[in-house]
Amino acid sequence: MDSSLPVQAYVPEIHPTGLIPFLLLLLGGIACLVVDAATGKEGSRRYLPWIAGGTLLASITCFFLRLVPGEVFLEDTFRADAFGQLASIIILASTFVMTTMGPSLVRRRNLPSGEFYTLILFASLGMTLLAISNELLTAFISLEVFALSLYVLVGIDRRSRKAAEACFKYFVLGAFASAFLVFGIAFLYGAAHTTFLTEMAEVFRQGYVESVGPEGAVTEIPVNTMYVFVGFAFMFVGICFKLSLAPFHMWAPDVYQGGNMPAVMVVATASKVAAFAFLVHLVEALSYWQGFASGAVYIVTAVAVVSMLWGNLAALVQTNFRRMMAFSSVAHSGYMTVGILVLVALPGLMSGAELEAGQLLIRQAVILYMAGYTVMNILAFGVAYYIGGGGHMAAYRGLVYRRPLPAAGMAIAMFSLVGIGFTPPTIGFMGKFYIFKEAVQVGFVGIAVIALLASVISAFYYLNLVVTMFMRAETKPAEAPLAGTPEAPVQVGGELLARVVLVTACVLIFVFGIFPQLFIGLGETLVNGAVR
Amino acid sequence: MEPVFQANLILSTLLFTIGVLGVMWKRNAISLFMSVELMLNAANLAFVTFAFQLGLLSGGILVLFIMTVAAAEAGVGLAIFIALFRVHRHIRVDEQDMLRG
Amino acid sequence: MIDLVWLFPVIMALAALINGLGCRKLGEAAGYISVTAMAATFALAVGVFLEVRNAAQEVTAQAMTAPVEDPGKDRVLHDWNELSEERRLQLVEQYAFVRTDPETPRPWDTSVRDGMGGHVPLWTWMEIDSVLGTDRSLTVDFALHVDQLTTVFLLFVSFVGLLVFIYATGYMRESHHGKVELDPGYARFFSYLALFAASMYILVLGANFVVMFIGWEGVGLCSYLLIGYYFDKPFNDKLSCADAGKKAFIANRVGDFGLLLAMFLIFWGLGTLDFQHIIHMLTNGGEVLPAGFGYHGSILTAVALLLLLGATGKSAQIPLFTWLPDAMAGPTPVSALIHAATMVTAGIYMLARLNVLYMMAPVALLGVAFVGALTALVAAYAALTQRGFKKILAYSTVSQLGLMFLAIGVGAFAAGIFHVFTHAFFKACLFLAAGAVIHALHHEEDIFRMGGLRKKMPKTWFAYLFATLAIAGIFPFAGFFSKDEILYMVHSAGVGDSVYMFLYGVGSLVAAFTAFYMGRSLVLVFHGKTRASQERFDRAHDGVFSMTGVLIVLAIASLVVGFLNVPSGIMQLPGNMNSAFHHYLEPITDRGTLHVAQAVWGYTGEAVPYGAVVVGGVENQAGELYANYHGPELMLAVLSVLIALGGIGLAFYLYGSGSLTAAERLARNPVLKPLWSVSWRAWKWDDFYEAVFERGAMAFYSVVLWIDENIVDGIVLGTGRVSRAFSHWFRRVQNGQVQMYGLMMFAGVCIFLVYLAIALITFLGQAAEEEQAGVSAPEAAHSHVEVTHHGAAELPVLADRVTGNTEREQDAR
Amino acid sequence: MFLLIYSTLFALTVVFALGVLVFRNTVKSAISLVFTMLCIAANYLLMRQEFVAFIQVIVYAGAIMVVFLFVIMLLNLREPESPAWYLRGMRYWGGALAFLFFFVLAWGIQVFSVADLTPGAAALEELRRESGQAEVTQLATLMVTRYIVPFLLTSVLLLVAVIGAIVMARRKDEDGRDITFDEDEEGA
Repeated sequence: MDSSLPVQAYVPEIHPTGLIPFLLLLLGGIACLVVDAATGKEGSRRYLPWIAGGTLLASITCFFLRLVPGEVFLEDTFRADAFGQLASIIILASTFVMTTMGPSLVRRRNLPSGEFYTLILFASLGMTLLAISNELLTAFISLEVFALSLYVLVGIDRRSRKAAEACFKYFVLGAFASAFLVFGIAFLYGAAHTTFLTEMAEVFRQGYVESVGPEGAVTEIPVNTMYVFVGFAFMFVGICFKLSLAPFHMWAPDVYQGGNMPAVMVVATASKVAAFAFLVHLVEALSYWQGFASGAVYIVTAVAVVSMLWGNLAALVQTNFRRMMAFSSVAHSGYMTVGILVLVALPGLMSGAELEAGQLLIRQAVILYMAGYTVMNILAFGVAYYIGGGGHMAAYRGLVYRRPLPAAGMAIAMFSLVGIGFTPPTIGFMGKFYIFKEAVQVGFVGIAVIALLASVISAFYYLNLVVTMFMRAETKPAEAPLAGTPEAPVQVGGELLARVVLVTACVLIFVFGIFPQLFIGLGETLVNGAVR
Repeated sequence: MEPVFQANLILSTLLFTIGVLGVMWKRNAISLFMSVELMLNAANLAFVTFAFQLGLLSGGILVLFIMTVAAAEAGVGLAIFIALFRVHRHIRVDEQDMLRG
Repeated sequence: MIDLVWLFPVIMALAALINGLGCRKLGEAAGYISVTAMAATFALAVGVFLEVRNAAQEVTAQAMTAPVEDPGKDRVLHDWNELSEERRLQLVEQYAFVRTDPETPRPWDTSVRDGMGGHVPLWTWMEIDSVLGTDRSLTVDFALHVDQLTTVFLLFVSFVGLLVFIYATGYMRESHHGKVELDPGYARFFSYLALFAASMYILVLGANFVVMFIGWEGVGLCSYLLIGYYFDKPFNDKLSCADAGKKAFIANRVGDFGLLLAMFLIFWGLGTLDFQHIIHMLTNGGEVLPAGFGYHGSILTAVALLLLLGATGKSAQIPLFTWLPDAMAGPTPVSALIHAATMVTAGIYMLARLNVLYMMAPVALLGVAFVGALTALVAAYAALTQRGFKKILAYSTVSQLGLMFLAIGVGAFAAGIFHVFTHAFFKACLFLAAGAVIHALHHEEDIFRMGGLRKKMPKTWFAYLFATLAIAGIFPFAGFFSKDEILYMVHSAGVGDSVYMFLYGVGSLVAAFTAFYMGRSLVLVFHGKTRASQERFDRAHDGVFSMTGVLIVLAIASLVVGFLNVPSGIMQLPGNMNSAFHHYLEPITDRGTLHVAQAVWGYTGEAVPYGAVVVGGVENQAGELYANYHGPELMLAVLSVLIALGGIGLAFYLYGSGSLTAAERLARNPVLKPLWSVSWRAWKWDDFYEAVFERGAMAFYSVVLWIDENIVDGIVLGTGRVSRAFSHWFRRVQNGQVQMYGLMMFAGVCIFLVYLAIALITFLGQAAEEEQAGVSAPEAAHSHVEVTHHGAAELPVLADRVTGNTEREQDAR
Repeated sequence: MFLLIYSTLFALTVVFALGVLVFRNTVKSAISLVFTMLCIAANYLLMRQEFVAFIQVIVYAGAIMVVFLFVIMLLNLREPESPAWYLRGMRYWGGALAFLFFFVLAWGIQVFSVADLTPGAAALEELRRESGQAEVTQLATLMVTRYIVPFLLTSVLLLVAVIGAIVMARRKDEDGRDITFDEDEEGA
């Protein structure tokens, strides 16, 4: 495609306003560095949370002000459809919560606040760009931007040995996975002769690439099926790593356990949302290739099923809250991948307007699930962070008697995480309902049944925590001090803002559970265009 | 000229495989990371080969960017290894198993 | 009033919230808050009931062109469709229950009005514009639905609930030397109870599966929390209370899994989850049903069986019934309210709600009947030898629920619901009386260590006596009418199909067992000499007024509620009171019966036929039998009373004199040996009883236990074991070695690649086949090569490479 | 002649890459990697990607590998490594999988990469000749037009890398004291 390029007059088709939220993040990050350098330790600790949080909020506001065009812009590099924009908003919300948790963490562990907040902002920049990127290289570099930021954020607590190990593992495996990603990009590039997803979709739709050879002769080069398959498989590996899908999830429990809780929360939520949004865009582009589904369906199925089962079964025997949450997040990624599976299979089943309607529905289902998943995890990790849990599950014994409200919040998060099979009016139920419904509708009844079964299994370990909090006496476990008591090693006083955030998360779980259309409606009313 | 196309792709695959083996076999974190660099190089080779064979200009650009990414990764990675070295006084990969289960 | 039904769950949820947040600070106020809330909902329920009943009567009055005097034709169809169009509109104006948006009318709303139901949509919950591949859209409203069936449940749930709440305010405290001590979790307890009531209301009010499912899960959750209420105490030597809660939880998960699958199947097939819409689609015939959803349809049957699985979980039927006896670990008011009167009837409610679906799936219906009969028999038999007071009642509950299932299974939906209704009163009464006894004896639960309490606790004895007579089915207590109706219906079904005659036999046997074990518990607890320790016996006394008052109200209710549904075959009541309950429910519960009789068997009569006759009389397609069948109702009633009297008489005969009762357990006690030898005759009976019944019961019971341990626990623990094995493997893989993780990732990649290689080979194989096919038409093949795009030219060459054919490639060069 | 040069290069690349794998000594391994990269650069030259080849030499073989060697020397990691006993099983599994991986991919490339169906190197030559620009100019044009966003993003990436490296490699904490490790069990 780009062989017919360049040299004619370059007409930039930049929608300048579209860049504002991202430039804000960049400038905010730099501002953090500057202010940190200018004010010294105490001053930066005081001001930076406000700068970072304000930047993130301003950036979210930009999305709501419809500054970002709901289409392809900036040399086709970005495609900020409402799906991508909603994903960006989720990501920014998640990192915003991290900034609210930041001050206590920075103070308690004596962290360099300038770098801390800068990296948060750069990470959110990378994640939002990944969520809307329409070009593989941009996607890769965005991914690296936030990956490097998160590696460092996970290990930023230099006094902790476990954090160092978690950071190391995250980094090594992340680099390993991104090598696969690059290799996959190379093969897709070989198949489509371009790295732009929209052009790629066009190439795959017509089945060949027009290449201008010597003497202006146009030859039509057929798309090489093997390159598409291999390219997708390798890129999928790279994305699976970020999504912690089995068997590429092995880093997750160790990183969740070793890293600091705010960073882990972002790793669990925002980075997944970003990778998922990109995966949706990628799969949509690739699925125009006629043979794509025949190759990809089973790969995606295998990953989804193995993740659901592995995540849930492994979570059953965990005694550490964070490891349990890690495996649970593996399972949740598996559920979401069921949506991707439908997306992969859809072009083989229908076409035209019907196909577009189908893709729309899946995007709605996936975005709803991602929003719900993010809210639930923010609540769970946030509560665990503020009551000083995070360690042994036994530390939560009888929590309801010590700290009734955090216990109730955690219970709500757990019920919602169980989702289908237990708790209808919560966002967790709605997300699963939408996704499984799509799967059933397309004919993946078996997968839906497995997913249901997996959800039923998940009820045991989630509710085990609820039982521990509500129905166990406050006996001190041998392994760790009780959470929510002064002896708990990492207990922090919840700032007002953090409390507001957590209560909001609680409310959102129910609001989106009862009015799921509200969230999907955001795509139509607040940002540009329907979720498409 | 044509054999170079397939041969280079196979060479790239071979380098990639060797890199993967290095990641799985090397006991020293730095050697391990060097293997990752090898994998990235293999990907670069594939890019250039495709660009060359398919008559595309952009291959070179992509390679340049990937090199930059590799450099950035190396920078952070080596710093992480140094941090790890401060903890354990060594960076043997197989002894990092405090977090497990 | 009907517009206000959303207040039911909201009021109770508010009470739960206040109690939950207030926790320890509220003290005794917590109980009053819950009781007040419950009283408010009871008042509301009465109002809703009156409104629905008036509307229904109005419609009835309009529908009946001439009053039917013939006693045999007392089942007049009060069908909306018989009215003139103007009158219908007028009635809709007058009783505008259907608050559907006029711009988007629901085509099935007329059938909603059939049952004088009210559809109360609150908000659109899930809305999906177009569903893939079909033009159906899915809209799930958060909607409530009120009709006759709902009002019945609202009434008895709120009434029994109110009484149990009042009772609990007395039960959940201990007075030591005049000083009143509240249970430490007093507010928490009432919070859970209120939450339970809210969930139960949502369950019965939900207009579609999803809303019902909220309630379904909510009651399960509250049950779970309340069973494990005394979490730190052991329940018996094997289980702690928390374990008992877990067992209930697991059994319900299995059931819910079936329910969810059924929901998915229904949605997949019919594109809706709204009850009225489903019923409309199944009965109307105006819309073409998808394959497998017709009469006897395979998918419909599967749905019905899966729903049955869900119902067996919630209503404690075989194979998921063993959790209920263990559920007695909770406080007694909980046992009375949740595990006897309300929650466990949810399964029956669902089956009755979907009676059309079940009537159209006769195989599943027969399954329901057999599950019910078998459960009733097994549980009643197990109850014969139990010593735990609440355990007897628990088995009795299981057994009675089985009878209700049996009623549903023969198409006697209204009879089943009536038994639910009466059972709620007398079983709550039994449990609360048992609770009073246990409370008075300081948590003694063994009936062999009771006895002679009649004089100490006269009010409790009175209540227990009434309830026992009711459950045993003695005329004129409530249980007589409801149980007799069920047995009569089973017998009616047996007229057409001898399988049902067998079920009738089982039902009668269950009735005999019931009378016996209830009589036995009555005797052992209240009559004869006491076997309790003297200290305990001396201190035993009736409970505080909040407890005894409730007992007496319930005892009287156990006597009178039966008269709501007296069949004209047994006695004539003044006014139009014969079978009032049935007539009230008829538009809802007999819709399936009528539909099947008309659509499948060509029935053209006006009267609603017995469901039982429709189910059992499948051979008779002339339709004659349906309308004109009159079984020997009076005879059967007399027979069943005789059976019940026999059972109670036997119990009194065996255990009547207090000293003999000791025989079973105290026979070898030298101190009591003189007493024992005096009652030698009784001992002989006991011996025989022990030899035959107890050993037989033990054998039977061991089967039950075996099922429990090997199937239920087996499923649970088996999955547990398997999953634990997996989990341990997962843990071993997660050995902290980063390179192990890398290896796993790489293994994943390799699996991807191997699969892709297979896919590619298949892909090429297909291409080669197409090529082969193309060769036969040379010109086509020629043009095929010419077209260079679409990758067509590439494929033959590639295919040859895979197959090792190099000729063409060389040709190409 | 070309084939001979190419084959030699191929062999050399593989040998050096294997050197990275088999050398126990980290320094030797690193040097081997440098030579692998040089071979790859030569390969680029054969494919007329002169600029990329130079960058490969300068950035990779030059800068990055110097950093590697620097860190190796800094941390004094000259001790030869030997796999621990429990890594042995993994070695075989990894080897087997790698063999499978390579076999499948190579088979796929061998079968599916049909050179006839691609325009081949001549097209690139033609394109370059037509535009009348040097390779560098072409790359630069692309970089500031079509690939402007990745180009800009790279700057952010490098900034992140710098910050990250500073955070992770610093010896002192915020108060200027040496970082001490605490016994905090679960991080934060």
